[in-house]
Amino acid sequence: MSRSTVAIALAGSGGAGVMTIGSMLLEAAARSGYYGLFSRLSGPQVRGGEAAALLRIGTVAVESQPDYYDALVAIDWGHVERFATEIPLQATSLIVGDPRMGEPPEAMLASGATLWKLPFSEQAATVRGGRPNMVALGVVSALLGLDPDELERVVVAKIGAKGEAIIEASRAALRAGRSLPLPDGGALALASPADPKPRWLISGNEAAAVGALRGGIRFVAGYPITPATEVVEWLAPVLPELGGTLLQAEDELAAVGMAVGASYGGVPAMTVTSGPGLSLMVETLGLAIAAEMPLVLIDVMRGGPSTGIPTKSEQSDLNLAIYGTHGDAPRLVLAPVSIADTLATTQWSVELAEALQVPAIVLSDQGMGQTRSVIDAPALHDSPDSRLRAGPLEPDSYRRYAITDSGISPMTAPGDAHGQWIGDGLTHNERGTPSSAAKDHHAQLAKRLRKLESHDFGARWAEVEGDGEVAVITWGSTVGPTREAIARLVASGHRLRHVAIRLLAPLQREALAAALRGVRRVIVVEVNQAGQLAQYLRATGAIPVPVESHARPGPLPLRPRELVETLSRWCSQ
Amino acid sequence: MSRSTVAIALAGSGGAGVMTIGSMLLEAAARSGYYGLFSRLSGPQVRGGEAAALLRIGTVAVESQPDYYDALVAIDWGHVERFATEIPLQATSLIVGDPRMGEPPEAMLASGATLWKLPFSEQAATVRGGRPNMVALGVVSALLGLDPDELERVVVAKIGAKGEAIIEASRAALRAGRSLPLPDGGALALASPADPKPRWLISGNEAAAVGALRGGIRFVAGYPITPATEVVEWLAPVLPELGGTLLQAEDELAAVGMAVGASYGGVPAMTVTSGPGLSLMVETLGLAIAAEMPLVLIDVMRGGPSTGIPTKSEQSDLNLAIYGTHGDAPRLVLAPVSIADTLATTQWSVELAEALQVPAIVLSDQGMGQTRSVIDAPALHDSPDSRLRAGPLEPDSYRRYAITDSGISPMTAPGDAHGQWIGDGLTHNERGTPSSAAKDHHAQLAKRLRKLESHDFGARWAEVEGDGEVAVITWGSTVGPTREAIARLVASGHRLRHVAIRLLAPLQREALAAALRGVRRVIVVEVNQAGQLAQYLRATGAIPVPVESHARPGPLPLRPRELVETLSRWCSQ
Amino acid sequence: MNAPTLPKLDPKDFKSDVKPIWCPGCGDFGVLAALTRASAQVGRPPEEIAVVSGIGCSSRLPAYTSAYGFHGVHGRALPFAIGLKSARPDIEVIAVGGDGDGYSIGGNHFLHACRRNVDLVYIVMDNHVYGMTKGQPSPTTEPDWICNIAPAGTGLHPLNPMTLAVAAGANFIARGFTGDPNGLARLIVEAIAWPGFAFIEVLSPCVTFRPEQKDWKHAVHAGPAEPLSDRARAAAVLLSDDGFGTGIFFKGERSRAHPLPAASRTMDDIERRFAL
Amino acid sequence: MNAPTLPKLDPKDFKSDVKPIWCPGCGDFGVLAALTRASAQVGRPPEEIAVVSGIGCSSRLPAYTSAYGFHGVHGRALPFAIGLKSARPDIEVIAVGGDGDGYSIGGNHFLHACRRNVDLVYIVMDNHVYGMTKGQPSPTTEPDWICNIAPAGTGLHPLNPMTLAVAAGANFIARGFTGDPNGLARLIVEAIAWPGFAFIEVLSPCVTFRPEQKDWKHAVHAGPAEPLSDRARAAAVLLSDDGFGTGIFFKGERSRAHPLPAASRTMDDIERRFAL
Ligand SMILES: Cc1ncc(C[n+]2csc(CCOP(=O)(O)OP(=O)(O)O)c2C)c(N)n1
Ligand SMILES: Cc1ncc(C[n+]2csc(CCOP(=O)(O)OP(=O)(O)O)c2C)c(N)n1
Ligand code: SF4
Ligand code: SF4
Ligand SMILES: [Mg+2]
Ligand SMILES: [Mg+2]
Repeated sequence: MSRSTVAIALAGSGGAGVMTIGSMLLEAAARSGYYGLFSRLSGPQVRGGEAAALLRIGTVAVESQPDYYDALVAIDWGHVERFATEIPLQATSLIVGDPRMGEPPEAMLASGATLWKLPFSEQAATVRGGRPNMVALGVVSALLGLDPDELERVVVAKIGAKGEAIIEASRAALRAGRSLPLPDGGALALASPADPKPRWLISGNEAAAVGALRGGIRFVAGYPITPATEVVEWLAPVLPELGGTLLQAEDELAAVGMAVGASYGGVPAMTVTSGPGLSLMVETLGLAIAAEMPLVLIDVMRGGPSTGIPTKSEQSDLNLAIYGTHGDAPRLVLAPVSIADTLATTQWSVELAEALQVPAIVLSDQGMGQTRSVIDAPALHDSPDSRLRAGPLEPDSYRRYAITDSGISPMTAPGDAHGQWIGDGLTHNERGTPSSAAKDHHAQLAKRLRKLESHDFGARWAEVEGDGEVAVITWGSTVGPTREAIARLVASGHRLRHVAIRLLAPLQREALAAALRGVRRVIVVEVNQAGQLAQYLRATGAIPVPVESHARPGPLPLRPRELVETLSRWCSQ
Repeated sequence: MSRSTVAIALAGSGGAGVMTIGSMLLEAAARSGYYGLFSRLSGPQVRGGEAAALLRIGTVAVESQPDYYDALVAIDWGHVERFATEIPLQATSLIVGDPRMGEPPEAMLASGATLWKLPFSEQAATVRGGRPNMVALGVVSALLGLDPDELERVVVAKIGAKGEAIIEASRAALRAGRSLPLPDGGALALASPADPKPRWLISGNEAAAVGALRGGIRFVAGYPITPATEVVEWLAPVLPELGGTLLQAEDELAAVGMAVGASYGGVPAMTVTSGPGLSLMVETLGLAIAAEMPLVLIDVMRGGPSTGIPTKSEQSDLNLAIYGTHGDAPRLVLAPVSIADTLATTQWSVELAEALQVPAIVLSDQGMGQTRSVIDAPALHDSPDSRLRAGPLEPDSYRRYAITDSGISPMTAPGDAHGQWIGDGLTHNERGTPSSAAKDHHAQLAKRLRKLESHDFGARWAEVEGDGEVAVITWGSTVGPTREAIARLVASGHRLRHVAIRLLAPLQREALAAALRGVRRVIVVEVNQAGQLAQYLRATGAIPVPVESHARPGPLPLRPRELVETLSRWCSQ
Repeated sequence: MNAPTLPKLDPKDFKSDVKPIWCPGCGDFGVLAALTRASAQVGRPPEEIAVVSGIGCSSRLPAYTSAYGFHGVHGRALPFAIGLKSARPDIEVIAVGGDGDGYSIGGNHFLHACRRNVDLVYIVMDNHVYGMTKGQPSPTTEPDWICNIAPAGTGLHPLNPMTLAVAAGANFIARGFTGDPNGLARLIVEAIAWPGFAFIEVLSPCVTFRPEQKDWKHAVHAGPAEPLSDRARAAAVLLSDDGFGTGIFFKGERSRAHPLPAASRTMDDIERRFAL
Repeated sequence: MNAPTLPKLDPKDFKSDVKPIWCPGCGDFGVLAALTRASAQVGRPPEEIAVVSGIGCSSRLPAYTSAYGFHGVHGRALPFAIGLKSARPDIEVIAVGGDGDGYSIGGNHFLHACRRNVDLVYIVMDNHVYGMTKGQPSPTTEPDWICNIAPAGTGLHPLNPMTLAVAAGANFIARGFTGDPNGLARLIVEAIAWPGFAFIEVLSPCVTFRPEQKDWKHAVHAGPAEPLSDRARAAAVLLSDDGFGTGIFFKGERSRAHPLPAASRTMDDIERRFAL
């Protein structure tokens, strides 16, 4: 029987080439019409050390890490045991390894998985210049039943620059791998993919960058930080091609300051960071809120607090995103609900930040940001300029912070005649002149709250799915595994609603209440210690029933089975 | 009929000397056995401009700004109208001014207050070197019925250094003032004070400094910021006298870093700032939480967000204090419930930070910090060292982050043999060595939460007063006016409970539930826009009934009458 | 840029109607005067100028001009200015502030702005004190100056900002004195004209917390006859300087940062790489 | 401090059992070797030494020693070190880190540490790159070095940290090379012995992201025969330096910061002023 999804882990020491074959495998599968995810594990060493390529391939869009890996294929076993918790196996799994390269770790054999020994290195030695990783790729592609021609095309394209001899050696090694006996008679063969739609192969970090550009961002300042650096690195050559600017700042204080400066110049501006950088940015974030500056700030979350676990995922910056900075400072906080959605949500964030003259924080995470995914190609559409620009002005008439019903006041930019204004983080009056009068303070605070609370965000605030009297609320990277868990629970007869919140602040209280109408119980699923979203939802008082919480810290991704267990127990309580 | 409390505002241009006579008045009253508060208003100019001294004097401890001022005494009227909202008057109030110095502002006369014209300047001119402010002081002291000898002693002590001629002129001007006709036949005369206990005259900022020293703080690093600078300025000459160190850092990032460094050295350490500085400190705050470093951080709150209103009060940094920094990072957050309590609460914060190896944030505010108050003298008692220090160690045995039931692990300091450890903001194991393993991450996160949640904080978490089925919850500078409002409501037949929370985090859920047993309705009173404490209390789910909120931003202080109105309406809903 | 049809500009065209909060006699009035005179001379209208600052008495200056501008957070005027100028090279960007703002909390941005050499002018009103917070030592304060927070003086080596600027790569370095607003205006005009990052250190007395600075008018004297162009020599000169010479000390050879590139590709083009 | 009964110390007494995460061949191994050798020579036991750092490959060093220490947040090693040394002058404090940590995000603390002149040693492992985040330019990177984030090079003036240090007031300034751990150990020993803030810039190749730095071993040469003591001359020398001379460039005359004062009053005394 062929399968609709399969999960493969490829492991080995640094230099064994597992990342190379992982990305070839994903691309070949993608070109054959499959969907898939590809993420990377590596040891604490800066370079080298143990490594693993984690793949999940399917006939429909894949948005969650798997419950178990169907196969762990190791080129060698150097420290692969360190990944034991990250590469879960079960009795039906397969461990494929080269007996010459040592024994699989106890921790992994304990799963009861079947061990199949294959002579990768010996087989590679039969080919001049052949490498064991290419042999393993041949084995895996055969296991999955992938089209060998497609795979060869991908291999040739990827290593083309290295010359004919290497291409030939790789091809031969690949074939040598395919000729090895299949361990389990085709149990891992994938079903044929559906008629493929146009698709992209992209990481969450790249999708954020593309979404930002589509939204109109033409100025980016950033300071390198794992796992956010790639957003900036991807943008570096591209922004100038679009007439934009990218600056590597001396630190995050400067990065966010530069972005606010560019935004003052009338150019949609962004900065990108991870938790430690966001902590450093909150003072200037408050300035941008007080002075009503459009700004997009992407936070690719990692394990926290402090330096935490830079290379692994967690959803623990929500509190800081919502509450970070002194004083009352409402802002936009959004989180993409999938890697594919990172593009659209980032783009929407730019539109909202510009329209509402306020910073928008986009919460991605390491898992979403650094995982490559096959997604349906997003239709090409660039956002219109949504900043409310003041028309031609009479001398001495312009009031930057005019009190309006919507809370939004027309904005000028340097160069606009008679539109001069001085941005200020001091409490100010409608003109922007500093004031410590209670009436100005109250009026401007109320205006800034009103523009957020009264804006019509439409239906995009969340994805609402299913029905039933119990509801699961998720955000960010917990949406995918929860969807999968709920699908299974529904298949086994449960009825559950799923609300995946995309717009976290301002919370759409009425829409949320409507989405939960008739619901008896609510549980919030997230990957952090405190249950930050659960607490926030309670704080707002928007949920009519007690808010329950299923929260646990990272760095391990949430897997559907963990949720199936939790939710089925919870549903029957 | 003589009164138990009276409120006087003394106003005039900068240089008119209103602050001088305000502080003389308070000190004379205090030495005569009264209690009192003295705060200052000034215009936006850095120096000079309009100024006002606000006094409230009473026979019992005064912990709130008054509803109205009984008298506004102006040396001159230069821009005094700018204080109209800050010096509320009513029909029974008295406006005393010198007709030569112009007319009182319309905004103030509109209160219906009686205008009494007195020739301060003319009277001063009758004395060689006499100044109008001293004449006014004479008038006010007579109005209140203060002992003239006590006043003269204070005046002489305060200006003694300026020489005999000036003393004589001041004395004569004072008497010239006392000889002017009293405007309203003694209506503002104070009742005799009770037998005076030993008392202090101190500001909240000074009380915080003294509390920190009593708690054992011997290292302070700070960066100047209004309204917190005085804490550091007061400590600057004192710390070296106690064998301690004070550093003015180059910025707040450095200030908090220096304090953590000193704490690592085994010395209780503190930093002091206001909102913008706290925003800058949250990254290192997270480090201190992750690495389990004792640290005290005083935030003297001002109007926010951003630069906001630096010289005026607000309670809007609560969110940042509780949630500031990325990742899950539980910490201590405390707020003194009065100026007098600032000493004890800061001292307790040092004890707790040291005992629990975690930062403690103390939330004071401009109103508490910069107001001088007469308080009962606190008994002298220095805290014992509450840091759990490791005893003599065997080589290679020390585990800095040993998992213990209490969550607290014994700590060493440089110099202790075999006690070496490397503090780290990276997720770490029990030894402190970096680890990205889920089990270490979960164990250390749980340990850090447990030490806070399982500690017995005793009864000091709050002041619980009164009974009844409705409860008012307050914190910080809203406690005083609420107490006064509740006393009036109780006097008029209402029954209300009052819970003034001193330990905001970790929230004492069980104690709070006990304090609210039998309560039907709860309202939270605070001076910020969002109702930050109300939201936080909802977030914790600790309050069994819906949490209602009476919140409004600063900069005006909460006055008892505002609350009497709100609460009596609320009680009868 | 200078449309020939523009009416002749007057310094008062660059003043706003907001009343300064400065103490009477504060040196910063002279900087405001110099800046408005320089702006009139440069000839660009106020809407093509942006004056940005941090926090401090001196940082209040932008609101007293009729230009665009920003009074940001303490220490961050330069990142803001760099972001603005990079996004809008057509606007004249002038960053201003105090010695605390620029050399203490903002010291790192100062160093890196010198390196980055974006085409803007940075004017520091140096009064060797934190005026706004009522009298604490700044990085340029004399080590033996007594105040509440440093009752025995700081004992610290005062920062020499002009030497740092030359070492870090600033392209124009001058010292002015607020007592001579015309001289200062001339420096500002030259700084605007010179490519890259131009730094003007201005002696600007704080009459309230450093009343002895009123004597600075006797201490200032003409600086170098000609600006130097060799960094090593300029650094040596500046390190042995008495701190009161006015004029242009250094003009470098670094070129103006490039203007914004024109768009050369479309999003469609750029996104193609993701298509399978 | 050096109790005469102490057993003779060996470099390995200063090594921990934690395995470095560094790439094979990374220059930072040489700094670790030099530091342990220097510590053994100085003769204070590991528990009287604290090695503190920020974040970066180089900043991982503290855990590889057997001393006390701290691996703090990015860019803040010096404030931590200053706080620790001020509170505990009896402990030998050594701050270490990278060029990104020390000169980019930490640049302001570097300047102000030079001014403050607290008696500690600061060792920067300069590889002209951000190693830990996989290859971005640091302030000392050559302007034409190509990488993902700067596909045309940064075009920026590289920072000259030793000149900044001399201008800002550091009291000891040297350059070392990790390829010569014994020479570097000698510099560290001298830096520890010299009063005040001692700064050692170490050429420490990143073999992974700057493999061409393996050639540094051919470029290094002996620096000045004698350290200078005049700041202006030292600045001029350093500004025209080729960046590869090793040795001590500057020794200043600033004295050691004072030890902690002994307590001279009681709380009771101090609080008396509040009593009415
Ligand atoms: C983050 C932050 N820290 C501290 C302050 C308080 N503060 C305001 S102005 C200032 C110093 C101003 O000194 P300087 O830049 O020299 O300006 P001057 O007032 O002397 O012109 C400080 C410390 C602040 N506003 N923000
Ligand atoms: C606040 C913050 N910003 C960014 C980072 C990411 N980061 C970690 S190390 C590093 C640079 C390290 O460069 P360097 O100091 O030269 O050390 P090297 O790795 O080259 O030894 C950066 C930017 C961080 N950890 N924290
Ligand atoms: S305090 Fe000093 S710097 Fe500030 S306005 Fe007054 S004189 Fe100027
Ligand atoms: S990346 Fe470079 S600096 Fe980092 S450990 Fe490897 S060689 Fe050393
Ligand atoms: Mg100043
Ligand atoms: Mg480096």
